[in-house]
Amino acid sequence: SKDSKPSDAADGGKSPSARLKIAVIPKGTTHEFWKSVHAGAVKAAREADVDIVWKGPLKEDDLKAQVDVVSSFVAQGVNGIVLAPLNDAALRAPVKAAKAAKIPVVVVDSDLQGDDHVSFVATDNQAAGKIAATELARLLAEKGSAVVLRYQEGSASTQNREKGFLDGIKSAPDVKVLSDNQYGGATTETAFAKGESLLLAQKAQTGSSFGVFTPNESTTFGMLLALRKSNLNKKVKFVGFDASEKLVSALKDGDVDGLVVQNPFNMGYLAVKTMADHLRGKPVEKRIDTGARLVTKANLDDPGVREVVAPDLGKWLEE
Amino acid sequence: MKALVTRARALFGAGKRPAWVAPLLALVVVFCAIAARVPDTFLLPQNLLVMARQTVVVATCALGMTLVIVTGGIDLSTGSLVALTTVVIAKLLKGGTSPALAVLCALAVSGLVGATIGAFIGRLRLKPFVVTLGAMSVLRGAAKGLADEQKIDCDPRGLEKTLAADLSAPGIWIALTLAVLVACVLTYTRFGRHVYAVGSNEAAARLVGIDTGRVKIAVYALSSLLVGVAGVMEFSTLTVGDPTDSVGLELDVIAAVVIGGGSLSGGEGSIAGSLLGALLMTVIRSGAVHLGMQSWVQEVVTGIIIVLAVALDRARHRRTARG
Amino acid sequence: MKALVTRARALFGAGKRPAWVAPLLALVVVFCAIAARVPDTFLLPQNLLVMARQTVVVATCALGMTLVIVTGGIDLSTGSLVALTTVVIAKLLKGGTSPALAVLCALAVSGLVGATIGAFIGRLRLKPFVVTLGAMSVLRGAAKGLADEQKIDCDPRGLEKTLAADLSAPGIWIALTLAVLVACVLTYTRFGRHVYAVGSNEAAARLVGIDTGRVKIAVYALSSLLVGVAGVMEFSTLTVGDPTDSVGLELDVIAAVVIGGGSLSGGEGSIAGSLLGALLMTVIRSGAVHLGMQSWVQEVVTGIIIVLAVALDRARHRRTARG
Amino acid sequence: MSRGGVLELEGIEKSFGPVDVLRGVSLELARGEIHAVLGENGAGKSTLMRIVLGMESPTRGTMRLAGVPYRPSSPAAGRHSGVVIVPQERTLCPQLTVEENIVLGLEPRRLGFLDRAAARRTALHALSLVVGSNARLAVDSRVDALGVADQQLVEIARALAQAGIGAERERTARVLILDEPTSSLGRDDADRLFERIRALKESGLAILLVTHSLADVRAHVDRFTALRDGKVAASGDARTADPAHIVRAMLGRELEAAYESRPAAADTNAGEVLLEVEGLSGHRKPRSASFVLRRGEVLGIAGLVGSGRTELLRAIVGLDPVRGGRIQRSAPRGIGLLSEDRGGEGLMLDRSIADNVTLSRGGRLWARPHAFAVEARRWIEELAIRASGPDQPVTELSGGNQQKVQIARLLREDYDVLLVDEPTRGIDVASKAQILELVRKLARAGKGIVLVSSQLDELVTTCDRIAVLKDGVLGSAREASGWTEEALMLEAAS
Ligand SMILES: Nc1ncnc2c1ncn2[C@@H]1O[C@H](COP(=O)(O)OP(=O)(O)OP(=O)(O)O)[C@@H](O)[C@H]1O
Ligand SMILES: Nc1ncnc2c1ncn2[C@@H]1O[C@H](COP(=O)(O)OP(=O)(O)OP(=O)(O)O)[C@@H](O)[C@H]1O
Ligand SMILES: O[C@@H]1[C@@H](O)[C@H](O)OC[C@H]1O
Ligand SMILES: [Mg+2]
Ligand SMILES: [Mg+2]
Repeated sequence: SKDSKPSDAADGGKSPSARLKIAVIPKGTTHEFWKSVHAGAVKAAREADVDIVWKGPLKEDDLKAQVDVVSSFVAQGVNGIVLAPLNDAALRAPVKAAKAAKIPVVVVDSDLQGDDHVSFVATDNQAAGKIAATELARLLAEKGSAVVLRYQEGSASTQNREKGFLDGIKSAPDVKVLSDNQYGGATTETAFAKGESLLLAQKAQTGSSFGVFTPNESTTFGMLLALRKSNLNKKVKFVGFDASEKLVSALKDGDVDGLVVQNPFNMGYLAVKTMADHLRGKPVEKRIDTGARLVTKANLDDPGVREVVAPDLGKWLEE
Repeated sequence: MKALVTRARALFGAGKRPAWVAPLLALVVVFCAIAARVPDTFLLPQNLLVMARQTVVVATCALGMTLVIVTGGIDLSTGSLVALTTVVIAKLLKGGTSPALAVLCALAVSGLVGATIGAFIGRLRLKPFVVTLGAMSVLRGAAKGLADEQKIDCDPRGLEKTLAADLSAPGIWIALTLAVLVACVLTYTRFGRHVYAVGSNEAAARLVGIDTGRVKIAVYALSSLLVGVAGVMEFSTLTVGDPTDSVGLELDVIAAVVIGGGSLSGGEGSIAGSLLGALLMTVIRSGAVHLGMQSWVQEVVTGIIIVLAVALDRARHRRTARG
Repeated sequence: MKALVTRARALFGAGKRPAWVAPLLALVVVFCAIAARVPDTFLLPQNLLVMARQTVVVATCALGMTLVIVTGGIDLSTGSLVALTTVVIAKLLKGGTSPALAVLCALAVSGLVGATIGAFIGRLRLKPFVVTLGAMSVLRGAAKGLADEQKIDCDPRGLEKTLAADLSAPGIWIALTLAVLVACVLTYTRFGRHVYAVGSNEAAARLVGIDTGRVKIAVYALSSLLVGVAGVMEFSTLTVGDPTDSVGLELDVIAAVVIGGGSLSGGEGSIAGSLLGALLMTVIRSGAVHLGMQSWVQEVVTGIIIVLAVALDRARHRRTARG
Repeated sequence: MSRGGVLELEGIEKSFGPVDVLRGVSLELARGEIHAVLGENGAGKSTLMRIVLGMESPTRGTMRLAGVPYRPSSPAAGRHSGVVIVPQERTLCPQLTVEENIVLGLEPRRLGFLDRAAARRTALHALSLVVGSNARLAVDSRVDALGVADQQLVEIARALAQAGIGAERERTARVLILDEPTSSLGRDDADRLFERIRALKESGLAILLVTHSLADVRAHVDRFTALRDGKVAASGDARTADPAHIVRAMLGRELEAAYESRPAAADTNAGEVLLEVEGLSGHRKPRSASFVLRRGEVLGIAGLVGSGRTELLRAIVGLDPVRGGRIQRSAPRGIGLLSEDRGGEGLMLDRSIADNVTLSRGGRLWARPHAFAVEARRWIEELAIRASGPDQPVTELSGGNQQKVQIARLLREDYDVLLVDEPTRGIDVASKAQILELVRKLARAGKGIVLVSSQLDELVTTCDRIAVLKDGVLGSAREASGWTEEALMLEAAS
């Protein structure tokens, strides 16, 4: 990987005199989200003077591949692992194995059961879902209908957001949830096709007060395309999740009304930093909330928001 | 009039017992069943257009896959090649190339990829399954590498209008035109005949002097070119270059061809059948959303319909043929 | 001694020109190439064990897939069935069933699924591709429905110890034992010979009075049972019931068999070859991590190696046989 | 050395690994000549033909075509140089129609598109040359719906079209190779074929004919070359040569007392009834068939191609659907069928002789590969199958030897009733006698045998009783002594 300086193979990764080598394992690599996490991780690595290896599962959302990547790193003997588990139970075993091999693990983005890991650095996803619900209810003036296009069966972080949203929307009893059992699937294209059919099936074009919630980047982008192609953009109220160049400009255009964004850069940064601290014997916190906030057209230019939605990644990711 | 019917028959099916009757029947039944339950949303012209649009990518790929399967081959690289095409276009657009040139380059890349695959299969005589499995991995990797493992964001500069659920958008028309063209090639040209002959009995084809290797190269090149066209359509929907797009698309495409009467052992298959197969799958998928089916029920039902559609054909076979 | 060699030959490969030599060669070359560059991590006993463990699921599925492919069939439902198995086990464990009983039930389910698939193929004479494509969708949907579209969390109660990168864990041994068993069945039983006969020339098999339908039913039932075993192993790794697990696993499994010399047109394939094919893919994947290859490079390299491994075999063919 | 030789072969050698199949064959083929290549099963005839076409390249030796060196690298190359073949094993595209098969590779075009009318004309013409006025074969039927004989006719029609006969195009063919073209044909089809071949010869084409029928050689052939073990054993003028001399050259010995004698009139009521068929009708054919088969007898079934003989046998063993009628099987050891279609359904071509010979439904639960090899070796000796050993894949055997493998499998099962469909197809003179003798021997040993053959002489000399199948309706069986070949022919065609 381009991040790990060619380390001297002869003295191995394990001898205490060598530079610390930390494996950072995302859930996948292609969401913009993970790019930010990566950049944050690189920043922390430079500051703490450690090497990181960035390696996700080969196939998106491939649980077993991730388990394999973790065990390969354990077998290889890195100094520490930062992991965004695809599943909060399934990665327990490899993390336990890592612990047994004296390799500490910091969990990032999505939770892991048990307490074999050193720290958990992430957003509170249910709370984030609630933020979206409150905003959508406000946009609909507490009245009308709404649909949720879910992400994928069994993805814990997004399911928490969906749950948070559905719980939150209950506090606006006049907003009726018409559909919450459709899944957009792994890619933009599948989310787009599902979104298109969903809008037609739920007669979004006839209703006056209609809202949509999507729980992550790919579903948000797919739904955005569906709204645009059916000429429902601006007519339907739309709160999505995560930021990318395209989504932010859609926010500016008014095609998206609100985005709940996490702070992925910070997530990556704090995770690696926490790991480095731990390896150097400093005490670390067990739970670090990296926060989520609502971004709208109105607050888009706040410096705090800019930093989150359009971080200067190039500085960290390009040599 | 009668001549017309015969001609249509000749064009769309091979011989007396057109294999596309079964998928057509299945399509009609499924369509009517759904329409009967949710007529107000499902039968909206807009929805019909949306379904047409949703079918375009799979259908365009299925045109080429039909050729491939008729020769007794298979192509697993379809999804990866679509992704690569979107990446190439996005990258070029971002670099300032004009949309037309970007599309041309993408098509050139896909055609070249196909010719290379064809050469491995036709000249080195490697099994299509293995070659295209390798290509699937190589092309996916190439797409990711080219895109720096990220989506490529760019101004689509009009290309996003190519495919839309709209009669004025060229996408659907392009796909239809290509379908008629490929069907004509299969039925009315010597090349088309040779495609069937290679799949039916390669030794026989070689014996009468047909350069079967060349036929295969042409088939894979043509097929990949069509996948390239599908990639352009995909870009038009996504408006980004997405290296992880269309994973598993090939399975949908192969399924369309097989449901449409194609046989993986070669020699059989028709464009009309494959199109109907592709449509059938869109209708099921879209209908499930309209019916508000839970997604797991949807998957169960889809599976059952696929098997039933083909069992239907089998039942007809039984009555007419030897064994 | 010579008798032993002959016996080993008969067991592991079909006939004079064992098809597993090419994948073995490829495996050795790739292994050595990686080991030469990162000997200190790659050759660690622990890493070898990890690779063995990583191969178990694909390899166990590949045993059954070899049978299926030798009969000229294909099974696309593997991944879905593995997911369903993990869900069934998790659900039962959660409900308080004992681990042994949960495993038995899961195996019964998978065996039954296989017998049903087999009946569609063997009795109704539907194409394996279509039936298992349908099954893939139905089983995936069933898994999701059974799991309520969630991952099922449960106390694995010792089952998590079944498969581990540890010589004392039974998983690897079970897989090896099954491999030897299935290889023996293929070579030393009447049934095994009938499996080859069905794939080699089904009409000839029928002519001598073999109930080819029954052979197919048995093959798919056995194969799915083995997939069930793989599902138990998968559960042992995941420790949850995951209805979205193993999407696309079947492609890895089919690839293993084909790289190992199996032919999708039937009549060819061996257990040894398929195991080597599965191992080759693990070694490439794992090696890429050790070499610190970027994932896109890894995909490109994997694709190239797959094609090369088979081209190697083809080149040998050329020299020894007709052409 | 040439007298206007079209094709000259000089010292052709061919070996497959350690096996030398051709060991220096020289042969000269002149324009307008029919040249027969004769020899025992496995002598190397088909291999030589394949070399001429370019399907196989010789290990050593040279060829000249029309005076220039000729070394085809593929069948396509051979085809383009003007060599056309009807191979021994059928090579048609099963999913294509008769018409599509006949014009394959030379599809007429107009403005770049297929000229369907011209294609049809070509196909119809070529077909009419081989089937005459017989309307049995429709150009629109898919080839996989045809019987073996009809497929063979299509194959010949394709070769004629390729050779330029009947095609509305310039002739490019120089050499026509026919590898046992008549082995699955009835007499009338065979006669018509020879008429065609003579016309082709008159127009200057050179014809290489592989055959096992010395009668045909005498009647239709100009010169012959007899091979023995891959070497030329004799050659010369076919019309003046002494058949006995040719046979001796081929075999390297005298033919044991030619198989002639009909069995001492068997008492047809002696044995118990093994099989009783009454009013049997199938999907298309047979329409009505009744007969009784007893232990110790050979029942012959004569009939024209397409009369439904094969389908009758298949219906009896349950391979084809039965529509009506009754089949009473009382054979304790079962009924075995020898298929007329050895490549299609008779054999697993890609598997070994041992695998093929020992393939059976029953037997022990455990298979013992070694014991099977031993057993196969015994059969190889017993039937004089020319093979390198029991492990040799069946594809590598010559056509006649493949047929013997099929027979070995049938014999091994020790059935009580044997239904044999064209058992001597592709079998050389010596082995043919041996196989028919075997049939008699089996009958004597208490088996019941139904023999279907288009070779009427075989029926007359081997059977106890003969029945004629006419358009799906089986006549009553009569004592064989009451039949002559002519009578059978008349009855079948009437
Ligand atoms: N690919 C091969 N490998 C090994 N031996 C082969 C191969 N092809 C042919 N042979 C051997 O070559 C010999 C000659 O075969 P060929 O088919 O030429 O005989 P033939 O004279 O045509 O016999 P028949 O009258 O039975 O058709 C046979 O013994 C056969 O086993
Ligand atoms: N499903 C079918 N459709 C059309 N024609 C068929 C079909 N099945 C059989 N036939 C034809 O019926 C005829 C009877 O076939 P069968 O093979 O039993 O006759 P046969 O007397 O044994 O002649 P052959 O020597 O060709 O085998 C053949 O000409 C065959 O082409
Ligand atoms: O968990 C991840 C989530 O935090 C982000 O929003 O998108 C990708 C997800 O997998
Ligand atoms: Mg021969
Ligand atoms: Mg017959």
